[in-house]
Amino acid sequence: MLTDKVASLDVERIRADFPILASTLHAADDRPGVPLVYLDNAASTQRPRQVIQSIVDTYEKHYANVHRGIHWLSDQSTDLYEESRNKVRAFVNADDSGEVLFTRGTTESINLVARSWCDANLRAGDEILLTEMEHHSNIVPWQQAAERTGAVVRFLPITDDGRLDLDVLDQFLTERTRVFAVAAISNVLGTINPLETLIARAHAAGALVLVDAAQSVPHQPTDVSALGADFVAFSGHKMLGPSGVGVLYARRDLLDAMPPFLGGGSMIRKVTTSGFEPADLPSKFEAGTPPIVSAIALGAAIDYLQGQGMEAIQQHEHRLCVLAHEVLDSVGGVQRLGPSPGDKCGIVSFKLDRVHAHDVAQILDRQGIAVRAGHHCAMPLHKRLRVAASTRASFYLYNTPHEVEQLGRALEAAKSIFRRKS
Amino acid sequence: MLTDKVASLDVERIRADFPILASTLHAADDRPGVPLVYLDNAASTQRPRQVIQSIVDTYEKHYANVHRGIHWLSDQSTDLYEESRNKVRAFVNADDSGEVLFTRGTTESINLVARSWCDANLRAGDEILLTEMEHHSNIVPWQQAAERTGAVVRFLPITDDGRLDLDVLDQFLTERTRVFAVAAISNVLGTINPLETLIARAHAAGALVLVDAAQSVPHQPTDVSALGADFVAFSGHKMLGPSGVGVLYARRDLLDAMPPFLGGGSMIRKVTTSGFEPADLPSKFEAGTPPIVSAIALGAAIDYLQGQGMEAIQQHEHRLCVLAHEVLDSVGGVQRLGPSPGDKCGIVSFKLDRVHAHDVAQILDRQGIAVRAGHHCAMPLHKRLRVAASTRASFYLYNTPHEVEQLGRALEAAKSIFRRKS
Amino acid sequence: MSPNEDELYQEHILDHYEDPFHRGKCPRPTHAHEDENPLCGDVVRIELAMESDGTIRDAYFDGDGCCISQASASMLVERIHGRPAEEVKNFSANDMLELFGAKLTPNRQKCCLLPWRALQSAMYSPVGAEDTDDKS
Amino acid sequence: MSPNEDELYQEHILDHYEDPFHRGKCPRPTHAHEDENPLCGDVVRIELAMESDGTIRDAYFDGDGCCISQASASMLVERIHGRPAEEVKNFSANDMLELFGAKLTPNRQKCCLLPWRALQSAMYSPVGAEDTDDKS
Ligand SMILES: Cc1ncc(COP(=O)(O)O)c(C=O)c1O
Ligand SMILES: Cc1ncc(COP(=O)(O)O)c(C=O)c1O
Repeated sequence: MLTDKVASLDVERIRADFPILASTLHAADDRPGVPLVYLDNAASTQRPRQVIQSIVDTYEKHYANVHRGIHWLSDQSTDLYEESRNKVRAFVNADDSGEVLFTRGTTESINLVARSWCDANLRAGDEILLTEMEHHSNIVPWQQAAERTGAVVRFLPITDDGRLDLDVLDQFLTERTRVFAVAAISNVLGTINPLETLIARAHAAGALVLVDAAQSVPHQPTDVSALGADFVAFSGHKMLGPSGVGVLYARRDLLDAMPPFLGGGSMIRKVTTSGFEPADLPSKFEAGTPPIVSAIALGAAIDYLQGQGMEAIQQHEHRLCVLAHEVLDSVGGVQRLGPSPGDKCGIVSFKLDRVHAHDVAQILDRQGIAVRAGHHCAMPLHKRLRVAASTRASFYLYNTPHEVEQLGRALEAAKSIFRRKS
Repeated sequence: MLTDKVASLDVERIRADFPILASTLHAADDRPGVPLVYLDNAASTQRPRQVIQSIVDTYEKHYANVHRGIHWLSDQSTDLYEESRNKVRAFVNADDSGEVLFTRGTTESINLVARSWCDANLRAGDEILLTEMEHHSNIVPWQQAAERTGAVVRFLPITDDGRLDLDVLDQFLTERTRVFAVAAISNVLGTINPLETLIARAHAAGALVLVDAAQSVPHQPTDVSALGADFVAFSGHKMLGPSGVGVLYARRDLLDAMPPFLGGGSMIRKVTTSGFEPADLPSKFEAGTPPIVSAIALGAAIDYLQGQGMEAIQQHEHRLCVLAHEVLDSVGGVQRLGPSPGDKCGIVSFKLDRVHAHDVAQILDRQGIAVRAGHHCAMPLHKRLRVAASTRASFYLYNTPHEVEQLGRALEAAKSIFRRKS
Repeated sequence: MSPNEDELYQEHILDHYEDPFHRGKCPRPTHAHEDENPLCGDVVRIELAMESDGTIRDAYFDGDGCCISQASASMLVERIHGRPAEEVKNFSANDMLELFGAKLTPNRQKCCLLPWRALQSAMYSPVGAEDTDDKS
Repeated sequence: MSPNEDELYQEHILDHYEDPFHRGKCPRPTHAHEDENPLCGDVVRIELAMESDGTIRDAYFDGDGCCISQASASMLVERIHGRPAEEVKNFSANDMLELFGAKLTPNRQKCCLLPWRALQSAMYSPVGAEDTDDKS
């Protein structure tokens, strides 16, 4: 899948584009502080100056509310907003801009489907299939939908090394299954799930598929048309984009048939005191003033990612992942979660013997290293793995092999703090 | 209500804080272009450099995902995010930060209540009371809730001069009324509604009150505690704040009893494969990654507004409104909508004889003047007024009397274009 | 003032707006349709008298709205008057924008295309069979 | 390294974590309560043997979690051991943070206060009457 023909990233030049990466932490009068090593990218990424500048430019030169306005600024911001939608469309290879909805993020995208599609289509006894490795944002909305409709939520099990257990898929994907919601990539294990197979099997069983692509769209090429997914959700802030904007891609025929979710300005064709008629796509699902400036800046983030090349980014992260596995294994006393690097992306979660995940994170922070500790919004997964909490390092295009090695040294330090008596 | 003790605004200094206000429109090789006159503030406002800088600073120095993180950046962004919540709390004089929820905007705030509260509390035959002057965002969510629950939506009539008809309030506010949703200020008429009276009467009838404060919070002091409102919704982008963030204030006891709206990360205490327990307030209603940077910058907008003084802003807009009425009346052939300046804020909607609202807006735009034309997301109101479309000028702290006079001259020009044959 | 914008309220367009071609009722119409742009409130009704060979013997419009929607209706009716059905059916959205002449933002293109949409529906809406659901 | 952060893993705290005071089961407990911080998975159980006059004759903790929650549990149990009930009930969250000593971010304060929360509930939870709903 990864060919050697892909040009490698010029990481030093990339880093120079991210102002925050030059930060120094914990400086005090008597000490210079330590440089930031940002390894919390699965939670949220940092932004290049190009994205920040896009935000500033919009506010300083082009801002007004979108649509409906008949004046120069309103035309400008409407054009920029719709251009950005078109960039998103091209980035994930959708056919039609009407199938690209701006939301607040993956969570809202999934809730939109769980409210609008489920409430209109599910009956008591219908089944919603999830997996044991889902993020809470791809669990709770379905549990809520099940409560409203009487449908049943089931969880496809995972294997001990953190893959979906395809051997039992047929037991879980039945004629009662109406929708299968699955992460493209697990935010804890890094596992890359076999979407082609899953989607084909689900469609054969008559179920729709929602792909939680929060961890995949930022890190590898995406082609929703080739994939044939029915719904695909992702977040801007995990792909160098601004806070507060995300995307739901969905097939036009599904969106046309679905009732609107939020009601309000822009999503209507007509309102009278006796009712309303919804507008055409995509407006039908974008009630109220959207996150205009964030949506525009998401386009700038996509330009930046495409400038580097999604394949090059994927390959870079793969190398860091391989190195991280080596480094963790050499530390000793580290239990890694998830499969081997061949089947995963640049997310590495682990437990350090005798040291709680929160203490690991805190000790790493002393050395400037930002990682995440806890259940990473995946409690059912941690329960399944019998791990109360884990520490997670997650990489992106601006991380370096040197940073991975720093992680290893910092873990040695953590061990030594807690090994005073052993 | 407006005392002479209030210091007046230093509008020239304020204008210097807004980069976009220095824009020149329609410049071409052979022409210098015209300066921007931005009179579309009821749709969305512009931003001072202090707000833009807050956004840049957060991205360049303090950004990480909020909550859950145990590292330096995450602590910083969490502190800034919660500080901003506390600024909002103080700005509207709520008791408790747990009662201040960040949403995408007024529209999402109202939908949250219409989904969570209505679905849990309304039965067939219950009534939701709105008014004929509501914005679609304060109509459609209730029509949707009525469809789901069997409740009935009723509309309190207005008088011909654009006030709520209090004489018939008792006929509309009955023991069947469960919730009364009303704009503090009409976004078309500018009418300032008598909230104290309305809330007292609604509470006496046993109904909850949601105040759509999208047009009031930005323009006058707000005290939700004194008001006694149950729910108050407003948007950041209408008060110098960034795109993509808004607020729902609600009483703690109501929020505690309401089921969560969106499901996902952060809004849970615990998730298992058999269900979830919601988190405490405010997290319970903030599923997924919130619009972190926008929420922080909303705090900067509040700082800016408070630095000028909300009373001073209100008085300034009142003066512009009085002047605008004079100017419009002197143009001739102008039909103003709404009450006289004593009962309204800085929103002036009108029809120009023989010239369609869209043509008025387009002709004004030629002269750099941004106004809005159409139904302003208030179709039932326009129907009631028997006006297909109107033109709206709306003012904010950075507008000047000179700009209002320019509006008058531009309207004269519009008339002359269309008066060739009369 | 920008030349594009100037163009918009140029003599030619204002002439059509203030002194429209065939505004009113068509005598003995055979086909008719009314369409509206609910977001801006513009309404245009097209009435046609079609020969058995499809020729548009007579064409009228009526309506309410901005200069652009009403002037473009007048231009369109003038343009198709006396033309064969095939030609009218092939008259595209782009042809309409070209006929109008002045450059329009996407927002205002909707106004310009409203009469064209109404005409295209009218071609297939014999009077009597006309759907008058929400217009009556 | 910052002094605040250094403080966090200082000898005193590590001592309590690695060599805790009264970790285990209380012989003949009269009061007990278990609490957890579901968001980070920390669990602390407090068991007390209270005299009829309210004096805490004996106090133990058990649990699972980070250095902060477990060390603070050890410190707290050591602190209240042998003290009168009134004093223990008046022991505030702030007292707990002071007893712990090292400066904590709000995030980690929750860990430090978990044992204190468990203790305050335990004071009102006689064994037998103890609510064991979701712990059994
Ligand atoms: C796999 C996965 N799904 C969903 C989400 C939720 O995304 P957001 O918080 O941006 O809505 C995340 C990130 O937190 C994630 O990693
Ligand atoms: C009175 C009123 N209510 C609601 C809204 C909707 O606000 P938003 O689009 O920010 O959600 C607006 C603004 O458009 C408004 O003026």
